[in-house]
Amino acid sequence: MILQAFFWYFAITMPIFAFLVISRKNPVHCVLWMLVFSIHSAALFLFLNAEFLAAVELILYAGAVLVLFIFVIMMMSMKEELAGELVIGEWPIAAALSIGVVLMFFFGVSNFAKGPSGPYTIEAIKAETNTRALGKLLFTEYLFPFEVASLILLIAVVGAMVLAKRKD
Amino acid sequence: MKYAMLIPFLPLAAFLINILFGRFLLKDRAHIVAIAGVFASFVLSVAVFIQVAGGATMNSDLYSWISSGGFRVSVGFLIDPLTAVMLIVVTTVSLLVHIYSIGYMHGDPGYYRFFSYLSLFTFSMLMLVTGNNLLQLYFGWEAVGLCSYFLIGYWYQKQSAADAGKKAFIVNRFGDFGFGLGVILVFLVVGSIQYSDIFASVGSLQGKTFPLFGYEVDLITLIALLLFCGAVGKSAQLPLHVWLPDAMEGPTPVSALIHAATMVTAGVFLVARFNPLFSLSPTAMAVVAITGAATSLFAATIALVQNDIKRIIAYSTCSQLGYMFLACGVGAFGAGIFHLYTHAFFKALLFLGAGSVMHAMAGELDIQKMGGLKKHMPVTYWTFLLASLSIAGIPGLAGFFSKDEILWMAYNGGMIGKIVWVVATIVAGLTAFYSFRIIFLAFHGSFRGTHEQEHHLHESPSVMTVPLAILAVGAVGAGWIGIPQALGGGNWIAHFFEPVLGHPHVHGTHAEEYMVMGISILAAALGIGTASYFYVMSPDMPKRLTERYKQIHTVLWNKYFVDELYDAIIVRPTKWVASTILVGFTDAKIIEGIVNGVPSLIQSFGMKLRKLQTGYLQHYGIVLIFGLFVLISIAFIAGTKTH
Amino acid sequence: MNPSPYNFTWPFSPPDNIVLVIAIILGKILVMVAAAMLHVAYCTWFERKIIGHMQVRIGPNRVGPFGLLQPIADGIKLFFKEDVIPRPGVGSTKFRIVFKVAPLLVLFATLSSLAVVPVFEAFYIANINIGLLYILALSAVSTYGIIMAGWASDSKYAFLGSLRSSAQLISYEVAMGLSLVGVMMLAGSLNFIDIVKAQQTSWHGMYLIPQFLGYFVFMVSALAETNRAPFDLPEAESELVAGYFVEYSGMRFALFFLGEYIAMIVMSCVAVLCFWGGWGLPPVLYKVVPALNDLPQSVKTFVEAVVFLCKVYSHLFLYYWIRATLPRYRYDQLMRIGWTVLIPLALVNIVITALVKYFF
Amino acid sequence: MPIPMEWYLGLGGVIFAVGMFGFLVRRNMFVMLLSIELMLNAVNITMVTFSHYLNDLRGQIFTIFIMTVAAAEAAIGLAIIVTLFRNKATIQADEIKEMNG
Repeated sequence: MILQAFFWYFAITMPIFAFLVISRKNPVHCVLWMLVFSIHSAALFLFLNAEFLAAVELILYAGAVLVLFIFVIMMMSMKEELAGELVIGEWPIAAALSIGVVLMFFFGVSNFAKGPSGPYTIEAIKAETNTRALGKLLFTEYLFPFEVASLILLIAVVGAMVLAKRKD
Repeated sequence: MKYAMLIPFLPLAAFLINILFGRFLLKDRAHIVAIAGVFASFVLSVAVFIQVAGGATMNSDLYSWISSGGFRVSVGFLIDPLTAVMLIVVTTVSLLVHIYSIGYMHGDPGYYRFFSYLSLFTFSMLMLVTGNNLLQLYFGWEAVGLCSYFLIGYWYQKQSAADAGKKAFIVNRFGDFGFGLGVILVFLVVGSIQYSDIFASVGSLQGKTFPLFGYEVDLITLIALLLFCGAVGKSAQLPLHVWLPDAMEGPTPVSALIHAATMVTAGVFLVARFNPLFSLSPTAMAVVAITGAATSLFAATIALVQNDIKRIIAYSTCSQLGYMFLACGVGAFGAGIFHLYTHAFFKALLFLGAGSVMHAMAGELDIQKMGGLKKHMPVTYWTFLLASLSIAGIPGLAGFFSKDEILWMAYNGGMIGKIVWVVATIVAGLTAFYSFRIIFLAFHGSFRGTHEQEHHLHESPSVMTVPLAILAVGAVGAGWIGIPQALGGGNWIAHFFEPVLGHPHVHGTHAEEYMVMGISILAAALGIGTASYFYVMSPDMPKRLTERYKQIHTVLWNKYFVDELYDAIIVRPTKWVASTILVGFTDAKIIEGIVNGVPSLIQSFGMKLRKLQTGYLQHYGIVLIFGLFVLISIAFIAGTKTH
Repeated sequence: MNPSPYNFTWPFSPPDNIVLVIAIILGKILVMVAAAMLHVAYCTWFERKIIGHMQVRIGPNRVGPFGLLQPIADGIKLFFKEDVIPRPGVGSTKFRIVFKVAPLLVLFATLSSLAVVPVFEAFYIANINIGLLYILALSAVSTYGIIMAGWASDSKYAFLGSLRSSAQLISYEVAMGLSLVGVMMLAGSLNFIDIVKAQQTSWHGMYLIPQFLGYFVFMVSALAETNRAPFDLPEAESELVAGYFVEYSGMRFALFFLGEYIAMIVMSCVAVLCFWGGWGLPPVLYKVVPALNDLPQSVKTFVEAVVFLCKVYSHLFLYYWIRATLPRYRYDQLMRIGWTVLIPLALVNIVITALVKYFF
Repeated sequence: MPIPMEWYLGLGGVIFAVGMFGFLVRRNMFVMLLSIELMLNAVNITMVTFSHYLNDLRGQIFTIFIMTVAAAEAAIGLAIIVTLFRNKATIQADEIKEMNG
C-alpha cells in the first residue's frame, strides 16, 4: 500500500515537473524544475533497485549538466529575449502529435510480451551490491563501449571548447 | 628462429619512417634509416640461413588476416631452405644496392622517395618469399609490381620513363590475371590456400579434370599453367618479355635490384615453390621448359646486336631467367634456384657496373660511344670483367657451376631435355659473346665519345665501388657451394634443397658429365673468342657481317618486331575501341545525355520542392516525429494482423 | 491494460511493524539533527576562541563562563532580526520563491548528508551501500542553493559570488570524488561502515598512511567545497562584501550559516571515516594494551563515540588552523590549483593505488 | 502488492511525450535542450524498469551510456548555443532560418 502510494506520488508529480520544465518562461526556472525532476527521477531509480544509478543521476545531472545549463543561461544577458511568444504558432499540431505518441505508447506497452529473464535477480544483486555488479559487467562485457564512451566525452570536451572559444 | 618474422617488417618500418619524415626531416639522410632497416634484415637472414642449414624449419602464423566463411588467410611465415636462400639473395643484393644508391642517387631531389620505395620493395619481396600461403605470395607479388612501377617511373617527368612504368604494369596485368585465376582455382578445389594444405592434397588431385569451355582439362596442368602465367609475366618470359628492356628507364640501382636480381626471379621462385604441383604434370613441365629455352635463345640473339648497355644486360637477364625456367622445366628445380642465386650476384654486379660507367659517362648508354674506359675506371673494369666471366661460364666462377648443373640436368631430362640442352648450350655461347662484346667495346680500345665526356671520365666514389667489389666476391665464390661431384665437390646446395625441391634422378655417367661440361666451356670460349676477333682484332668485321646479313640484323635490331606486333594487334585496336566507341558514342551520347538530362529534370522539380524547406527547426522536428508515428503505427497494425 | 504476468519481489519488502520502524528512524533523525545543531553552535564558539588565541586575543568571554552562552545569544539575535527580501527589478521574471528556497536547499542538502554518517558502529540513520556517492550527490545538490541565492538576489555582488562559488564547487567536486576513489578501491566498498572496518585490518587502522596523497587532495578540496579559508572566494568580504548571501538577513542568513558549518562537520566526518579510521582505535593499540579487549560492550561503544567526536573535532581544528594561518587565494589561482594540481594528483593517486592493489 | 511494469513504462512514455512536446513547441533553445534531457531521462526510466523486471543489468549499463551521451550532448549543444548567441544575438529557434528554401 505504502509502496503504491509512493509510486503514485512519483507518477503524478513527475509529469507535472516535466511539464513545468517545458512551460516556464524563464529558462533558469526551467533548469530548477529540471533539478527537482532529476531528484525525483533518482528516487524512482531507488525504487527500481538501481541505487548506483540514482547517485549517478544526481551527481551527473544535478552536479554537472544542469549546472552547466545554469551557467550558460546566467552568463548570457538576454533580458529582451525573454519577451515575446513562448511557443511557436504550430503548437496545436505538436500537441496532437504528442498525445498521439502517448496513446501509441500505451497501446504498445499493453501488448508487450515478456522477454527471457536474465541472471541478475534482486537477490543476486543484493548479495554482490549493485555497484559491484554493474562495475563487473561494465568493465568486462562492456569494456569496449565503455572506452568508446570515454572517447565520446573527450570529443565533446574538445568540441565544446573549440566551438565556444572566442576567436580574436 | 622466431625473429625470422621480423625480417620483412624492418624494411617496412624504414619505409614508413622515410615516407612520413623523409621529405622535411631526413632529406639527405634518408639512406641511414633505409640501410639500417635492410642491414638488420640481412643480419637476421644470415642467422636464419645458418639455422636452416642446421636443419631447422618454421611454418607459423602471425596474424589472422582474413576470415570469411571457410576462407581463412593468415599472415604466416614459412622458412625452409628455399626461403632461406631467397632471403639471402634478396637482403644481400638489396643491402648492396642501398649502399650503392647513396653514391648513385646523390643529390637527386627525390632522394628520400627513392629510398622509401627501395625499402617498400624489399619489404614486399621478403613478404613474397616468406609467405606460407598463396594470398600472401600474391600480396607480395602485386606489391613488388607496384614498387617496380614506382621505381621505373621514378623520373616521372621523363615521358619515356613514365611510359615504361605503365608498360611494365600493364604487361604484368596479363600474367597476373592468370595467376589470380590460378589462386582462385586452387582455393576452389583444395579449399585452402596454405601451401601445406595444397601440397598435402596435390596427390588426391591427380587425374582429376576440370571442365573448361566444354573441354575436360587435367586439373593439375590447368592450375600449374595458370600459375605459370603469372611467372611468365613477372619473369619476362616469352611472350610477355617486352616490359623488361623498357624498364631500364628506371635508375640503374633499381634495374640491378628489381629487374635483375630479385623481383624478376619471383616467377622462378613461384615455379620452384610449387614444384610438387608442377612435377605431377608433364605437360606443364614441358611448357615451362620450352618457354624457358625459347626465351633464352630469343633474348640472347637480340642481345647480340643491341648497343644500349643496359638493354643488353636486360636481354641477358631475360635469357638467364629462361635458363632458370628451363631447369625447372626439366625437373631440376634445385639447379634453377641455384642459378637464380648465382645469377643475382653477377647480374646485379653487371648492372651496378653499368651504372658506374653511366655515372662516369654522364648518362651515356651507347657502347659504340665508349671505349678504353679500362684505364679510367679500373675497379669497375675488373669487377665487370669478373661478372662477365662468371656469366659466360668460365670454370671456377659462380656462373659456371650453376649453368653447368642446369646443362647437366637438361642433358639427363629425356627427349625435351636433350632439345633444351642443345638450345642452352648455344645460348651459353651467345651469352659469352655479347657479354664480352660489352667488355671489348666499352673498356678496351680507344675512347669514341665526345671530348667533353673524355675529360669528365673518372672512377666512381668508394660508396659505389665497394658494393661492386663485394658483389664481385659473390660472382666468383657464390657457386662454390654447388661444386658437382664430378669435379670432386660435394654439391652441397643440391642436398640442401633436397627436402623442398627434390632431386631428379640422374642416370648419366661422370664421363658424360665431363663431356657436357667440356662442350659448354668450348661454347663459352668460342663466344669470347669470336667477340675478341670481332671487336679487338678486326673491328670492321661486324659492319661487314651486318651488311651481308642485313635482314637478320634488321630483325634482331628491332627485337623481332614484337613490340610492333603487340602495337598492331593489341594497342591499336584497344585505342580505337576506346576513342570511337567508348568516348565517341557511349560517353558523348549516352552518359552525357543522362548526366545532363537528369539534373535538369531534378532542378525543375527541386525548384518546386524547395518551398518545403522552411528553415524552422521545429517544423522539421514535427515532420520527423510524424513520420516516426506513422511508421510505428504501421508496424503495430501489421503486427496485430499477423497475430 | 493486461494484468501483469511478471513474478517479482520488491527490493526492500516493508517490515511488519512499519510504524515502529518509522518511529525509530524519526527518533534517530531528531537526535542527529539536534546534535548537529548543537555542535554547529559550539563550533562557532570553538572557532572564535581558537582564532582569538591564535591572534593573541581572548575571543568571546562576556556571555556566560568563558563566553559559553555566546552562540545562543547569537542565535536569538538572528532569529529576531528583520527578514529583508529584495524586490525583483522591473520586468524581471524572477520569483521570490527561489530566493526563499535557496537557504533551505543548502541546509536540507547538508543535513541530509548526515543520514549516512555512522557515529559508531551501531548508530546511523541509513546504512546504504553507496554512502560515499550519496554524500557527493548531495553536495552537488547544495550547489544549487548557492546559485539560486545569488541569482534570485538580483544583485551584482551576490551574482558574482554565486558564479564563483558554483564554478569552484563543480571544479573541486571532481577532485574530491577522484581523491576518494583510492579509498573506494582499497576498501572495495562505498559503504562507510565497510570502509571503517576495512581500515581496521591494518595495524595503524587508518587510510591516512597509504592514502596520504588522496587525503591531501581531499583535504584541500574539502576546504574549497565548504567555502572555507583560504578558498572562501564566494563570500570574500573584502571583494564581494559577503558573496552570494549579501542580500540575506536574519533567519535566512542563519540558515546559510548553519548549512556551511554542517557542511564542514560532514566533510570532517567523511575525512574521519575515510582516512582517519572512523570510530576505531588503531588495532596496534589493542595489542599493546590487551586490557582494552576486555572492556564491556557499553563502554566500548562509548569509547568509540568519543574517539569519533575527538577525531572530528581535531579535524575541525585543522580547518580553523588553516583559516588563521593562510591568506586567501586569488580566484584564478584557486581554479588553477584545482584543475592543474589537485585533479592530476588525484589521478596519480588512483594509478598508484591500483598498481599497489594489483601487485600486492 | 507489486506494481506492474506497465505503470513504470507508462510513466516513462508520458514524460517522453512531454519532453517531445517541449522540443517541438518551445522557441527558446535552452528549453529545447532541456526537453532533450527530459526525453533521455524518460528513456533512462524505461531502461531501468526493464532492467529491474527482466533481472538483467544491461538496462542499467545502457542507462550509464545514455547519461554519458547526454552529458556530451549538453556540452556540445550549449557550446553551439553560445556561439550562435554570439554571432546572431538570439537564441530563439524560429529566428534562425538561414537554410530556408
